[in-house]
Amino acid sequence: MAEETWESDAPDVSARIAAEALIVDVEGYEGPLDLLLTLARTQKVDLRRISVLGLAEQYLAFVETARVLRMELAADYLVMAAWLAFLKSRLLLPPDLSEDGPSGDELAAHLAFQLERLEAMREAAARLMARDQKGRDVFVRGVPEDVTRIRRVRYTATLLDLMQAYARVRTRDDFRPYAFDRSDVFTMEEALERMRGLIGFAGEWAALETFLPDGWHADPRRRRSATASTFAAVLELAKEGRVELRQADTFAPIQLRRKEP
Amino acid sequence: MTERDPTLFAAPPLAEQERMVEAILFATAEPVTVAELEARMPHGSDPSEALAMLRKRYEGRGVRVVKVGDAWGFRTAPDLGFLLQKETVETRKLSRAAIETLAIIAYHQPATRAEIEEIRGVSVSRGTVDQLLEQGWIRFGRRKMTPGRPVTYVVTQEFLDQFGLESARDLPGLKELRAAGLLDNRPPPGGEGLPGGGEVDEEDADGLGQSEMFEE
Amino acid sequence: MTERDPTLFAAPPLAEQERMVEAILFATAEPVTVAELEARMPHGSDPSEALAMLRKRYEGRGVRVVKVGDAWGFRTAPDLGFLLQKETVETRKLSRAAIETLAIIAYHQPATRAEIEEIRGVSVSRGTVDQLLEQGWIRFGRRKMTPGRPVTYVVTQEFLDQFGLESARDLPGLKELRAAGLLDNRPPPGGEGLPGGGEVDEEDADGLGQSEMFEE
Repeated sequence: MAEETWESDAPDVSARIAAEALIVDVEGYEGPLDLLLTLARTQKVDLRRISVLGLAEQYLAFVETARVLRMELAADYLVMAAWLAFLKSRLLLPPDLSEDGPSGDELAAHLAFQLERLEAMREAAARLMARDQKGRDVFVRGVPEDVTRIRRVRYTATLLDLMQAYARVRTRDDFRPYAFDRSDVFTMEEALERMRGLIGFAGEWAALETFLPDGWHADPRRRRSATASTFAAVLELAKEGRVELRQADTFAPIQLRRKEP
Repeated sequence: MTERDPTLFAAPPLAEQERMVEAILFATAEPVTVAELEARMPHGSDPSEALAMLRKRYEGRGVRVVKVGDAWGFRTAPDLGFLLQKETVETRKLSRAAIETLAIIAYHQPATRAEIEEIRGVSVSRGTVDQLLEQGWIRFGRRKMTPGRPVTYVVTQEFLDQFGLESARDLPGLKELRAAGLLDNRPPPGGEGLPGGGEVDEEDADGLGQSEMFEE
Repeated sequence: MTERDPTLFAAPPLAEQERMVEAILFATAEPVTVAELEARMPHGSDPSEALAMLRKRYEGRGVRVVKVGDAWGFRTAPDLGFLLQKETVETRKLSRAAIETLAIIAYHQPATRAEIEEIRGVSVSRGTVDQLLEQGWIRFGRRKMTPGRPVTYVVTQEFLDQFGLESARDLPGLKELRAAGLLDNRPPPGGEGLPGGGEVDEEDADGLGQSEMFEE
């Protein structure tokens, strides 16, 4: 089918020769769009009036020639060929309204736009490079004098910052921050205060554990902290002569009761 | 902060300010912004005014005061370039791909890689972008607010300096290209890109394109 | 070398030659001799004459044409050299260690390093003191007449200016700070015995709201 295309659609001998000349230079193209643009130029018309159908045929002929000449074309050139074959069929066949997607004309218009845009960018690039360039046409000072940069840092602080800093430093000893999470710490002071309230009710021997506050039994850390502080508080109370302590054996439960005055 | 009291130290006369701007611009190879000039000059100076005077003074001279983006510098007059060719340090020859990519970024900025690929019809090699970045002619712009948030490229002040442009607005033929709709980011019909072109998703295609950068 | 026939190509007008010398001197890295100028300029030029004109033109300007050995170049006018010293000022917040050290010096001056460390409860890094010295807020006071004769630090006039004080004695005392709500007036832990309530968050301590909460 491609062969037929070549036979029947080749516009004329000169185009054929041109196509062969293009082939030799295949390495020189910046991709299929670049090749298309080059082919389009051979139509010698304004890109806006280009025959996209003709262009598609030129391209397909190019690819076919390359095949005949056993030249390897990169995959994207072949993908373009397939797409152009599809476009060609869309352009030639009457529009199928049941089919989704853009019409052949829309696709062709977009291709023409892309070619025109690429050409415009090429021209813009050429104009840009032709400008007077620094270091080629226009020169900067040959001996830039040493511009010493003195980097100075200005720190900001207000009087309020200063005073608060001082206040912070001077009062730090009053409440030295604890390095651990206090929510799991039951302090000796807390235990002591609690035990002072409870001791009056402890007429009978009772295990130390029973005096732990609610919510401090389950979690091991909390239990440990509460036990330690309660024990310390009880020792303090024993020293004051307000409780009696006993322990049946090493590691046996500690029991306590109110010491009658 | 209080060391310079404007009532105590009046700004120097304008002629003196002009000398100062002259000295600063002469000394630096990099263009200097008005803000930088102001920071260096005595308090109360008006570098803009001094610059205008200086620019006029050097009109037609062997060196000129040129504007580069929002900065200023001295450059030799282009017609005298032939005398100075000896100074040229051969800049690495840019590939065709690099030149085209540069032009596309300049005219379409901020431009994503996908947009560049769509226009050129081939993928942009990493080396091309790296070369332009290294040259200091492009830099990363803001990411596009489209799916994937792709990075964008914009041209730099160094680019403007290189090509003698006051701003990206002065790119040759920009108006004509825009009027012809060639800077429009026209999505492929049906969202179906050309093979070989970058895969531009439709969301990407409704980018603001070139107009964005011209907002002050 | 014979391609320029003096009979065919007349030397450019002197004004033009002056422009050329201007551009060459501007763009050349090294000072340029008259012989070098002559070699670069069109045949028949008179660089000496052009140079003399140029030199005159730049008299009193921000840059001058000066002779360096037997060569010529542009140099900044000596009275404007100060402009080329660029000072960039960067504003930064003083670190917590620095402000505390500064506060201690202000309240206790003259203060030795050991005294500062005793009050802060942590050692004072050299960098902190250097920073304050560099900033011009503290200076060395008299050495203390104690064993080792340690150096002391005092605050400077600049410090007083910065903080709007007449003298360091004007700094409010602890009582006034407390009365002003500037002091974190929380009771020490154990006083109230609220589990979890006595922790002092260091950052919180600056908060006025926090201390007000605990005001009796």
